[in-house]
Amino acid sequence: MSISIKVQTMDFSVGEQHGALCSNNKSDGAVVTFTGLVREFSSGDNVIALELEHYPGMTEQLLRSIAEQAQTRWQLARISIIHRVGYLALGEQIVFVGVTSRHRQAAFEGAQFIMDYLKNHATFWKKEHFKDSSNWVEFKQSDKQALSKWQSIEQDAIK
Amino acid sequence: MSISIKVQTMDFSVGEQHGALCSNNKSDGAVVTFTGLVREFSSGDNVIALELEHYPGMTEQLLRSIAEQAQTRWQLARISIIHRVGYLALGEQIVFVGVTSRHRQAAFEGAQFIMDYLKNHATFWKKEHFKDSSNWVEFKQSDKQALSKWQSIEQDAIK
Amino acid sequence: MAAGSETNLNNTNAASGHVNVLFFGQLKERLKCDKLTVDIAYSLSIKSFKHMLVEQNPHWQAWLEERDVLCALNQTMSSSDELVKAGDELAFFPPVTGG
Amino acid sequence: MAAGSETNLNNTNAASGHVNVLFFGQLKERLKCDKLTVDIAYSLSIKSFKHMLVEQNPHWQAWLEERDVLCALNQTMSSSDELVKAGDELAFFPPVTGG
Repeated sequence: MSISIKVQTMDFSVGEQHGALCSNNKSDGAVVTFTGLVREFSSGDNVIALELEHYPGMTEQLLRSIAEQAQTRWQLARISIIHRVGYLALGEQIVFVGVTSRHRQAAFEGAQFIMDYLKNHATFWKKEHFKDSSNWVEFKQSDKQALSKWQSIEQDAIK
Repeated sequence: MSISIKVQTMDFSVGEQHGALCSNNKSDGAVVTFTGLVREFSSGDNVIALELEHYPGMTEQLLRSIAEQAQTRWQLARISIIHRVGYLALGEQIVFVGVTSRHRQAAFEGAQFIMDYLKNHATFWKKEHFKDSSNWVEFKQSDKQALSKWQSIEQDAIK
Repeated sequence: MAAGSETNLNNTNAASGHVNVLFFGQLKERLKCDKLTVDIAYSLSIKSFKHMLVEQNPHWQAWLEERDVLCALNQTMSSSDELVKAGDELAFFPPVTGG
Repeated sequence: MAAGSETNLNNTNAASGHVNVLFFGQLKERLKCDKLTVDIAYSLSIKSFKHMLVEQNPHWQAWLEERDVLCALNQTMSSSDELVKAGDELAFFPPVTGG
């Protein structure tokens, strides 16, 4: 079982990340990746860039803890999380989550769980830049709702 | 909206596929990929290779129809499905599903839906090779059960 | 029965003619046959067609009629009640196991 | 209040000493301050600590006390009842928006 956590300004290669998840890994049949990109439309206006800051030290701890929770719930042999910070132009990669597992359902659920918890708990803050203005992104209620799925499964398991 | 379907003996590069899903794509914020690999353990013995055959013509039609169904249910701008056939050694890539969407939940669900339907409906047959023997893989009931999730959502939507 | 000719998906509506039959996966291996051409004089159900194949190849019965064999008529999954006509492509195979 | 010094997460248990305070995101921008060092003579709740900051910077009230500000004590999410001690690192920030 391995966990790799990186918070960096540099871009990353999904191909390389995928290669690392697969190399010398004969027991896992399933690899799921999620990549988040800077997209053009958010709340109406055209986004030209994002600016991302984080809480150094705390962020890495939180991401590791989220990955460990995912490994407790699913059989995920390898987890890689990369989150970029700084100034990111339209179309650039923001975040990568890659997981491997013996079975595809665990891989899909594990990756989705990590993204849902990252969105709600990891200490990143995002500012959108438009042509003539900029503003801090507001927390989305839909991200909070996304967590309820995992929490109700937890309660079911306790019953 | 674009759909790419390939059934081939050649290997594929997840990095290249991912690049194609992202390039000139300013409206999608989420990319989810699934890769299936030949893994060592199946039903006890050590697998050394897989042999995959398919029904040429019908397979491609079925994969396209599954991708179209996914695009009907979720906002998936781009879908790429690659399935290899022939003799595949341990650790080799078997199948790739990549989707893009504005939102991560649609991307995760869309990719998982495609894999679940592919497993149940796409006309591929798999033979496992061991050191001294080989045998055709049996259809798994767990794959059939995986479909019920999407079907109950369908019924909920009709209510 | 002759060796399989090129696939022809066009239904010619001719009363008599040939049907291209394909086998895949374990079924192909068990029957030791991947394709064959069957001449028919009239349309008949897939069920009857299977029965005809078994009459001509009695050792196929255990595989074709008694196991969980799926069937596609002109590359569409079909039930055994559907009619096979001259010019059709008919495929038999076990449950799929790709991915 | 002095300019922030290096972060020290070790709680020295000294009755008096300094607390490193950090601000992030929109809060940092509104307060025009990313970090500061506050000397305290005794442990106090985060709530009281916030109140003290507002007394010293009245224009911070609208942002620190009246908005949905989260708080981490020594890099762990904390409620406003928890005690701040000398040597602690205390961070205030809006709800997170990464990913």
